[in-house]
Amino acid sequence: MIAGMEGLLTHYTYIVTIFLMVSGLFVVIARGNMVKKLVGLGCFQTSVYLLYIGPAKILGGTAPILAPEYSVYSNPLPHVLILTAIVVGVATLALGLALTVRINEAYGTIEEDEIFARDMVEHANSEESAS
Amino acid sequence: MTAIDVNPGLLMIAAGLLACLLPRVGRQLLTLGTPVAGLLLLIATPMGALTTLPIFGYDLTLLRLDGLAFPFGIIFLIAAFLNAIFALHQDDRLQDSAVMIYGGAAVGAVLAGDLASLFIYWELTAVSSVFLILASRTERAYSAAMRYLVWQIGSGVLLLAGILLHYQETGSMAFTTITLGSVGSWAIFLAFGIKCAFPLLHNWVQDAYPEATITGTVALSAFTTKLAVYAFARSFAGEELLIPIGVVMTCFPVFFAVIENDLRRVLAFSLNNQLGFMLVGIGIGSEIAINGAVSHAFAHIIYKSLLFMSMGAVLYRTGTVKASELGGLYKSMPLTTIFCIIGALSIAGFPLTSGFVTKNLTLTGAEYAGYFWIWLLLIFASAGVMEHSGIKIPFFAFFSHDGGHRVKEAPVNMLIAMGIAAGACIFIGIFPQTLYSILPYEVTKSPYSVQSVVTKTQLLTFSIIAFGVLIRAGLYPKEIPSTNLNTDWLYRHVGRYFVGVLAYMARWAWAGVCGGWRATLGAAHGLIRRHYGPDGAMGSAWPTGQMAFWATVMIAAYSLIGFWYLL
Amino acid sequence: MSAAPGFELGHHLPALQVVVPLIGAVICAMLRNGTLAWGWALIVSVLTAAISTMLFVAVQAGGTISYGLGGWAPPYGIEYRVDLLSAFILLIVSWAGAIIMVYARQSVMHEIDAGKRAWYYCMYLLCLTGLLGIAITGDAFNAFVFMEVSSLSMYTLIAMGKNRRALLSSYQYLIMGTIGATFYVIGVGILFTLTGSLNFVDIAERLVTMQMERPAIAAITFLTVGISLKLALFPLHSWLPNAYAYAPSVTTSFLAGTATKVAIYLLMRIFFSTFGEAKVFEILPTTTILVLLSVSAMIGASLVAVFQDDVKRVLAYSSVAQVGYITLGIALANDLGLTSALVHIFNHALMKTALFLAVGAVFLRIGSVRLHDLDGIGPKMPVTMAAFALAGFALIGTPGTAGFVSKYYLAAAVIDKGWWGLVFVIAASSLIAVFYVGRLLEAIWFRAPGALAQKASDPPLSMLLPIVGLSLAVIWFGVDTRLTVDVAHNIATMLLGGVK
Amino acid sequence: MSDKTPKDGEPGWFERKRNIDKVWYVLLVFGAILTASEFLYEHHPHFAIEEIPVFYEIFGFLAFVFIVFAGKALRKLIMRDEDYYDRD
Repeated sequence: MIAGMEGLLTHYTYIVTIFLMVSGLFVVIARGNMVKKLVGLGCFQTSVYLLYIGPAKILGGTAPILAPEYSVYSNPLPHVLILTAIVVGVATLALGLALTVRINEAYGTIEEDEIFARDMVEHANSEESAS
Repeated sequence: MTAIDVNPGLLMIAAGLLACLLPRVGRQLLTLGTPVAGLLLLIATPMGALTTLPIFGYDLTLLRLDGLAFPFGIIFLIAAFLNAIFALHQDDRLQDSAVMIYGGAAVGAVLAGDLASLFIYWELTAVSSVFLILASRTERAYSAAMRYLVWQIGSGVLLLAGILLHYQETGSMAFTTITLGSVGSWAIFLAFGIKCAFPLLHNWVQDAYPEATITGTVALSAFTTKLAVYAFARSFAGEELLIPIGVVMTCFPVFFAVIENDLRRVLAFSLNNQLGFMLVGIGIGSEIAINGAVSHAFAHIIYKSLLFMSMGAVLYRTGTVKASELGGLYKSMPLTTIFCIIGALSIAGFPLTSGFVTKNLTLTGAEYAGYFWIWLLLIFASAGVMEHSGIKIPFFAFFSHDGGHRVKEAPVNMLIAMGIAAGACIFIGIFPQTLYSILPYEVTKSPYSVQSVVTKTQLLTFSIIAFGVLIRAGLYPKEIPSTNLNTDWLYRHVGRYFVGVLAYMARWAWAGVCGGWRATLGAAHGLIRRHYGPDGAMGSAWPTGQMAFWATVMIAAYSLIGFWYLL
Repeated sequence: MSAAPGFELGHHLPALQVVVPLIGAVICAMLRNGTLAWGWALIVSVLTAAISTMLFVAVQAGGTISYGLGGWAPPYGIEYRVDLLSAFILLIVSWAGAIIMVYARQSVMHEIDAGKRAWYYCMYLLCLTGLLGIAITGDAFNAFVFMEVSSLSMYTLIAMGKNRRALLSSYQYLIMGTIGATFYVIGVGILFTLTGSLNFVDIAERLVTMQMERPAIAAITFLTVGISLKLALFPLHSWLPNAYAYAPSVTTSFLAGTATKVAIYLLMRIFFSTFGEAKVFEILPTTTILVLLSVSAMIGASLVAVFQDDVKRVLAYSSVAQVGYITLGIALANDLGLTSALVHIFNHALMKTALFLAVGAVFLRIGSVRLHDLDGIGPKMPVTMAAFALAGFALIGTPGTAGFVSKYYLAAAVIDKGWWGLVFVIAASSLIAVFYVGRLLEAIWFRAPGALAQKASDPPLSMLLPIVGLSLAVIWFGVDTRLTVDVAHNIATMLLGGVK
Repeated sequence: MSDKTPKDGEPGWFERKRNIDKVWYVLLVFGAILTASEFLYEHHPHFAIEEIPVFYEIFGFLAFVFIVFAGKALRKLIMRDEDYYDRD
């Protein structure tokens, strides 16, 4: 039990990662508001950044800049990767928000259930006019 | 591969594909010209020709011509030609094309030397022929076509399974003699059996053929079942199981045919009965019996086409082929009447017609082999043929009481097609040697011994006298508009409640499409539609949250299973 | 390989494969004029297709090509690695891209506003870049980046649909696609912490010596589910039907022909050449899970397709079902199964593209793809609809068409395993396909034409040619299986012998 | 063609009782001749049953009658209205 607790505490970055991941996913699932969904998605993606960066950090290590006074460095590769991932995340978020704006223009709402309802009405109307 | 060794079936299929793009005149030229070209090609191909093509990792035998394949190839091409003439009056792109592909697939299958090619052609006959039923463009025909398709595809699936198993067991893909025993061979046997309309598997014939178009039925009657007969002759010659099956097939349809009102359906029953004769011949398996089966198939295609053509002409002019609504047409359609009678005499097997010289071989085969009961039942069935095809068809359509139809004679092209077919029936009857010379085995005896002529005539004449007696005594059953139950009742009625299988779903789905909502109120359909329809859980648009939820469920489930396995 | 003395173009084909469409996309965006941009995009996509063909020929002749990007030798630098599998996928994607581009001009003119056309082609080329990049790269993280390049541009391509529902579909696809990509990148991250490498080959070598422990299983889990989202494996398919249905016709065709196929490629790469089938299929119950999901897709999605009244949705659900055939082949994890999966990737790309292109032509003529608007349209646009019928028959698996070849091998693979029940599932699924295709063909060819269908006619030649060409190819590859089956067989052998 | 079509109400040749009787008697006479001819040629029976005199005549007649009556009986069992399958 104690060992388990200790394991959890020493791996607290994982706990934060998992918490972010699950809460992000939960927001995506549970919230009907499209902007909130995107916020959830952002949390979810951020958890990945932690997942990469966490293990890469070495206690007492510095940024990997060659200098005579330092001998312990953090692994630079994950940082680089995550820099890329952040860019991707920003792009995704931007596109998502842009889509939300367009949806708001087209439907007058960004609540998903209302959008479904409006589509249903439109569908029924077109059926009527067709028959 | 020399230039000449091309499977004429492929020629027909190619022409059929081309036909759907051409204007009417071009199509007519193609439908008439291609069978003739195919005939010339087939005759020019040397006997024993063998063309193989390495593909799919083994050798496909594209063309194999021998004594058994030759007569079938010839008659299929002739049938395609007759059908082309018969169809000249109509302008239907779909049917012109489908008939050629259908006939081509049948010819191709006959000339194919391996089971893989056979399967391909087998399925092609199914898929192309269904259009001839669909082309009626009625709701009834759609449903019938779908039931037909289920049977045909079922046969194809069974055949494929059988072929694969057979290949696994024997390592051979050759389309040649197969011994019944393994699961694979039984699957192939049954697949052939469905297409040959075995008893209890027969009902698709009577269900679908009468719903096809006027010209479509003629083509349907010629190819599908005879292809199955060929397949049996090729793979199961001498398989004694075929004898009882064949005998049952000759006998049971005659009772149904007596009371059937739709004359094209009567002919469909008669088709079944005729197939029985052929199967018995194949089952006996002696040289003379195989000759009997092959020549019977040959002659049968001609006279059955002739009969379907004459009924088609009647349908074309009067709009019905119900015995209860017809009668007296000999006045308005005298030539059609004569041709129909020639066809009826042929199918009944009167001397001097093709039916006599071919059926005689099978009967002689049974006599030589000493199968008394088989022989007796065949004789009995011959009387039955006389009843439903020999008398019933011409009598109720053209004589009987006047049905009040005042119509014109059939169109010229139909008369020509019927005339050629009728001429061929009599020609083969008078000069049997012309047909005998292309049979797989040599025929030494003439069918015209005094005894066989006299006894057969006695049999048939007294059948007619019996008919006369019954009708004069008022004992002959009246023609009543009705539906007569058959095995399709199992899947069209009982099964609707008890066996929720795909066949119904198909029917319902299709009926639904065709707007026939009344017919679609079935429980299974409702259930499926409730879940899979546009408003069902499966078919409707999902909210994003739901999608994401499933992704989470998948991750959770997959992780749990993974860790479970590691424990 | 890298830093070859003297710049030889031939050596740099792998880089060019991605760089050409990438640069092309940027230039495309600058052109601003729709027709000009189309011309340029056509040149670029044909060039891309030519490069992939050269690569394919080179790989067939000389084996795997490894290319260190920027002169950095793998595994430290990013490696472009073209083996037969990559080359096969590159070939499919780039040719689909080129053929659809021929078709695109008229359709895009009809469906996209004038000001946006150049952007559309730009996005198209970017998407092509991303898809090709996934297939060519040997680096797991690089694959993620390309995945996002292709996805982000694909969301845009979908959102350009006229119907406002295109926006919602695009949004949903964005959410799901991002979740999928993030799952994938989580999996890659776990693999990276486990092995310290991102190079597929390198990871595979390091994994060989390791026990299958929890992190490895977690990695497989995230990678599999992430990619399954992208390839629309049942029940993660739900983004697909709307995305297909409301996107512009060109997008739909492109999406159907390429995007899911590339995801399947990635799955194969992970399963067979990174972990090896021993780890994925013997230690884990992957086969059972995949078979169950595939079967659900084959039956369930096909049933849904029967009831749809929008032709594009029918075909979209059919795509979900067809993906089931492919994943079933993968799940079998034997030689025949993989062969059938690969063959079906090719054949399905062929016939679905043909079908969607034909539907696009209908949309161009009558502005609707509702089934009852298509009543009796067959005789009005005979060539298009004949091609549609051919491809439809292939979808059913009619012998003599490409669809039959795939199903034949799939059935053989299932029988090889001795799983008879699955033969019937395949048969049942084909039977349902008969209904949904038959329903379309029935309406198209046998009904009396409605008001809209009356005025339809065959589309312009530039649209007609790709449709007819593809549908003839469907027949061609139903008979001549050298390109498909033989290559697929070699790839299967390679994949199964890949990780020792 | 149409000028050959008989006018309505006027029975055709085959509809007059006299003519039908003619056909019927011709048939009976033909049957009688056939029966007589049985005794004019040498028989080569394959089965014992064929040695029964006038076997084929009796068999043909009885078979026909049996089929017709069996069909009538069958009707009781399986006949339904014409639109049986169309109703639900």
